[in-house]
Amino acid sequence: MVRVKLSGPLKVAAGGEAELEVEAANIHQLLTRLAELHPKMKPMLERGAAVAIDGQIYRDDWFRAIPEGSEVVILPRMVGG
Amino acid sequence: MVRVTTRINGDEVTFVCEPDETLLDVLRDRLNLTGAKEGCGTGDCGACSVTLDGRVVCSCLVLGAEAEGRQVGTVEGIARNGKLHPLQEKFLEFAALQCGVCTPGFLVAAKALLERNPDPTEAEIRFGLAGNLCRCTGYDKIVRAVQAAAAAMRKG
Amino acid sequence: MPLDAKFDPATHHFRLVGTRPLRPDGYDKVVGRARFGADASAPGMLVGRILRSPHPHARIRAIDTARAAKLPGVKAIVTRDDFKDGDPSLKDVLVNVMARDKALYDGHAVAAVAATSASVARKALKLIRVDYEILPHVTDVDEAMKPGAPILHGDMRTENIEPAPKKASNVASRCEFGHGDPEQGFKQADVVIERRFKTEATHQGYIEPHACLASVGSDGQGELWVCTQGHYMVRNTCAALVGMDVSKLRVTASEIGGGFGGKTTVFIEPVALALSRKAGKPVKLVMSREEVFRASGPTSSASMTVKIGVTRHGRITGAHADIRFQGGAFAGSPIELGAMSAFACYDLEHVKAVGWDVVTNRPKQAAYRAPGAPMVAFAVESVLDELAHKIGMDPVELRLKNTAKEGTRSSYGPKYNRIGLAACLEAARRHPHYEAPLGPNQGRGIAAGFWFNFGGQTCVSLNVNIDGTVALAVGTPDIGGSRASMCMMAAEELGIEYDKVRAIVADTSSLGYNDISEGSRVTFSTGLATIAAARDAIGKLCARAAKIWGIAPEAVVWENGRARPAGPNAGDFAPLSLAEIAKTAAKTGGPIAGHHEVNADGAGVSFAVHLCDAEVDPETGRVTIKRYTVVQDAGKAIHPSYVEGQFQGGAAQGIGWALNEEYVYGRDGRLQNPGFLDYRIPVASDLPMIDTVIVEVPNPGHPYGVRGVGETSIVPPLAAIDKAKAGKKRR
Amino acid sequence: MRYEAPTTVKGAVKLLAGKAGLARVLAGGTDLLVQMRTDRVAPDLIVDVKRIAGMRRIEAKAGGFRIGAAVSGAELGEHKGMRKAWPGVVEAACLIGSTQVQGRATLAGNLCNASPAADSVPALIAAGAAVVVVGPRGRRTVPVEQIPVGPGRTSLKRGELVEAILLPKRPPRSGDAYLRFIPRSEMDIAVVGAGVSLTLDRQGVCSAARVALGAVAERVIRVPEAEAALIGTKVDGEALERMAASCSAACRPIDDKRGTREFRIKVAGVLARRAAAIALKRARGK
Repeated sequence: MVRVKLSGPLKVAAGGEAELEVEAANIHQLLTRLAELHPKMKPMLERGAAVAIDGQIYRDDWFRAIPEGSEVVILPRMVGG
Repeated sequence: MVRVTTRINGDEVTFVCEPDETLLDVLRDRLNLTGAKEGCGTGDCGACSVTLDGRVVCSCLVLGAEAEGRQVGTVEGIARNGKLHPLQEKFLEFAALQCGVCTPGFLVAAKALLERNPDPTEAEIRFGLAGNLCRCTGYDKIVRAVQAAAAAMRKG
Repeated sequence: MPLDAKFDPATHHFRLVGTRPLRPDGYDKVVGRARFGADASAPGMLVGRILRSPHPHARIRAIDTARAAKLPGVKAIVTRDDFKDGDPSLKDVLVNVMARDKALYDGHAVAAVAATSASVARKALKLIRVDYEILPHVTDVDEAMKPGAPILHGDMRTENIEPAPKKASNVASRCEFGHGDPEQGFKQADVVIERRFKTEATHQGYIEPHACLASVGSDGQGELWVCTQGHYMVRNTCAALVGMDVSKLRVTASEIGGGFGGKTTVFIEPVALALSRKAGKPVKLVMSREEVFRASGPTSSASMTVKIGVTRHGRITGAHADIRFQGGAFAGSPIELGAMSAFACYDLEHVKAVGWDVVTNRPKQAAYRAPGAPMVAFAVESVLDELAHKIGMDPVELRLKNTAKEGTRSSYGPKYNRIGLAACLEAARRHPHYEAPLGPNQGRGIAAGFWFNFGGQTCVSLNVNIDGTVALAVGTPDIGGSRASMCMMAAEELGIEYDKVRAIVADTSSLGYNDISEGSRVTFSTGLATIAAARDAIGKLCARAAKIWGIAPEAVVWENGRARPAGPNAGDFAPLSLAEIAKTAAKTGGPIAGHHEVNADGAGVSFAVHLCDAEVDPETGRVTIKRYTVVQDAGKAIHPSYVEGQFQGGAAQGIGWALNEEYVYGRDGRLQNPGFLDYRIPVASDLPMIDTVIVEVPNPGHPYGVRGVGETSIVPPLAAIDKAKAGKKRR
Repeated sequence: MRYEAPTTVKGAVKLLAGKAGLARVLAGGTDLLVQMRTDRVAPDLIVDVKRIAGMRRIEAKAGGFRIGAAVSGAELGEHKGMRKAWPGVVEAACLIGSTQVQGRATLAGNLCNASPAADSVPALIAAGAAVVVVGPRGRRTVPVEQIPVGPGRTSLKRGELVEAILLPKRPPRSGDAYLRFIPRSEMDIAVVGAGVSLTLDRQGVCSAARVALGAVAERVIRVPEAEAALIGTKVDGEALERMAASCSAACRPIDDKRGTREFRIKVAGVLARRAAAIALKRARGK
């Protein structure tokens, strides 16, 4: 089980839940599972999301393993100047 | 069309241009001297700086027709026989350029400045080059490069 | 490829990293030979020009191009009819490139011509008749949010609010970040301050206007020469908008005369391609400075309310921000980045930032150096400064008491890895500037700033030449000297001299995809990929040496630019230099090259602290910046001169934003200052020397510890200067 | 469009008075070329006056100076006699634009462009300068303040051009100065400008004064009330304050992107006071 922290629009899409528990071994599984649980999240996740695992932010890395007990935060995808 | 004979970087050049065509457009589009850049077209940025009879001007505010019988100096004429001018050397050494698009204008203007004032103060350099906009460097390294070039030139 | 746990960049002796060699593209740039966007030409080239709406908001009933088409010398005209709907994710980009049913801002493109000369093209534009139905407009963010404001998009419903609204609005979406409960926090505070701030839109102000040269043949193949921060982005976007195969469009990035985020999207490029295809000839399209201001991508303007509470002892108990950005005529202002970065400098238990993305009749904003962060930092740092004053605490002390550090939960979610804010604050406090005496009418301001920094898709190819030199091909346009850093990193790894490596920016057909040069990512990600490509090549070089010696490849190591047997057991062979191995490459297996393809993560956030002294003329209010110091964490400075250059350049842009730069819209909704005369970027005599302090707290996500440095430097100046202007000696 | 570069004044007048449609004089070109580029003017004929002998010269004349209409700001700034006699005029001319613009821009052009914010015009008016206007009907000499009549409009008639600017002989114990407010340190259009010239008698009492303000009305204005506030005084603090108040009272500015009405009114007084203080110093020979 992975505990995921949500904020911003994703939190709204999850019906206001700031934290969710999902079964996922990597980022791809995590995003797929979240979209199944909360269909409103699907377009947001498709538009682009970043996932922070223990403080390290991954913008696109489907097969990045999520270690057991790690802290996972989903963020909007970022751009710079 | 106007027919114009002038000297550019010491060489005699003849060109024809529209009567309302700027010297900048003539240099870039007709003579393929693209060192001078158009940053604004209104004399506010100095990227198109050239010298006209030894005085630095914005070539976007000069008509091509006005060059008749005059001496035009562009960035392409600053290095002589492949040897860089001290200003060019110091700009490289001091990292006085980032994107480099304002650099030709700065070099032309700084060269004219040092020809009139071989030992300028920091303020004189800053005010003398206020007509040349640089958006990358914050001017610090440009001013230092000009100071260093001035010192090198005074030593000869 | 993270930092090796056994490798400490702070103590490692680098041969080249940290030195200041001359940049490889420097010579061309000082002799006028470097070719920028507008410096290319082609035989038979036509000149393109764009007709732009003079109205901020108008329905386009009809466009009549018949008279213009008859003008001798006019070879092609394009309008909305020439751009078909395609990829829905690019719809806004498409509509921004060429107006559809409505002109949405002063300067919105409505038609374009290609003609045999600039004067014919200019005349042709005057012959195009556009039938406009003028609509009410709105350009201010607060006005646009009010009920009854003119609505830009009839189908826009505010996203992320429950229940979903039924009525159209100019508010595209809401976002929220943070943790804890600020209201709870304010109750624990001794002093709570709430303030409202507004900042106007600014422009990146790159000196080189957008320019491109497009050539499309009737065989459907195209070439595009363009000044851009991301030529692969240009290729993919244009191919989609114009309807071409990606493989048939080859895009070459020219030298780029500044970008700062403003050249991370397309404006004129699809238009030039469409004109060229229609005319069957190359078309050069260059924006005038006026077009750059009216119709490229300035920043958002912002309206913000910030509330912070502290105890008498300087502990921040709660922080809240409500941030409203207008991002021009389309959704997509950097509101999320603004809200996420608002309190990122501090370790807070109760923090919340709410953001609103608003559309107005202004050009679609584009990224500008740390997009969204400077204005929000202005609000937050200003309130903090006022709080420090109120509780009688040194402002650096207040920040140090609350500084984010390794393990702090950031206000935007994740916990921080190793970061350098405390180190920057300490360095600022130790700097002689901090205690230097002030003259009459002078004040000192201090502020901190944060930026995320990014990685992204990167592809690098490193080829070993027959003479032992190395050709390095990267795909990230060099916007500030990055080719020098890449050569340094490659040479460092390979153990050869700096000038033996030559880096170029490859075109889109010569190298795999690369993300845009943005988000302070180039030295980090392209650097990381360059190091990996060099190590890949070293592996191959060692393998060749092993073959030559007839030993196992694992028995060969690379040291100081030479292959040598790993130890006495491996055999006794004289080391082979890179040049020696390269010379026989044809006979030992063919060309030797290293490659690396990666989607780089782990960029490592960066922090800065700025000190500013300003003098105010008490009678006229004129402000002079007397002294300025930038302290920033670079992780590891590869080429310190260009790191300092980023610090100084960002500070100068921030100073311009703080003092004189702003978009001025008239009541008629038209931009009043579309030129460098009245959009006043700092000139040389406006600024003092800008001192820099490079702090190096290694980034665990990069093999040398590099952090991006390009953007953070624009974040603190607005607040630092505002405090300095306030005239009180608030250190 | 036609470009002509006559070599005589007569030739220039003939061209300008001809049936060429819209004709424009090209001296430094720093305003004209910008206006052409931004479609504010589309002349049919451009008459470049820089090849006319005499137009490029500064001559000392009857103790004063005759400055040819095509003399650039840079040339003026390098002229020792002018710098010594009328430093305020030289400083004002040298504030216009950048070094690059200085290499081209002329006093006559600055005047005939008729911008209310023209930097050199308040200084010229304060100095009591006049212009030689030449046209189909011959020459006339006109005080500088009578040339501009409104934004972009002058009193010059068709076929007329400015041939030279005349600076009078500087009276003993006199000084002039020009100051402006701009947001940056260079390169901006004046938000407010103030030119002051004054003369002291042997006792140090102000015997003559001229005060002119830029960017506070539809054209550069002379402020007789401010002059009166100085004359007969020792130009002490009190006189300066009264002069500043008169200046502010004379302003009838607009709000625009460069400054508000309120700001211009306030700062006009401040700058006039400061300029007068500099002029006073110069009159005292310091």
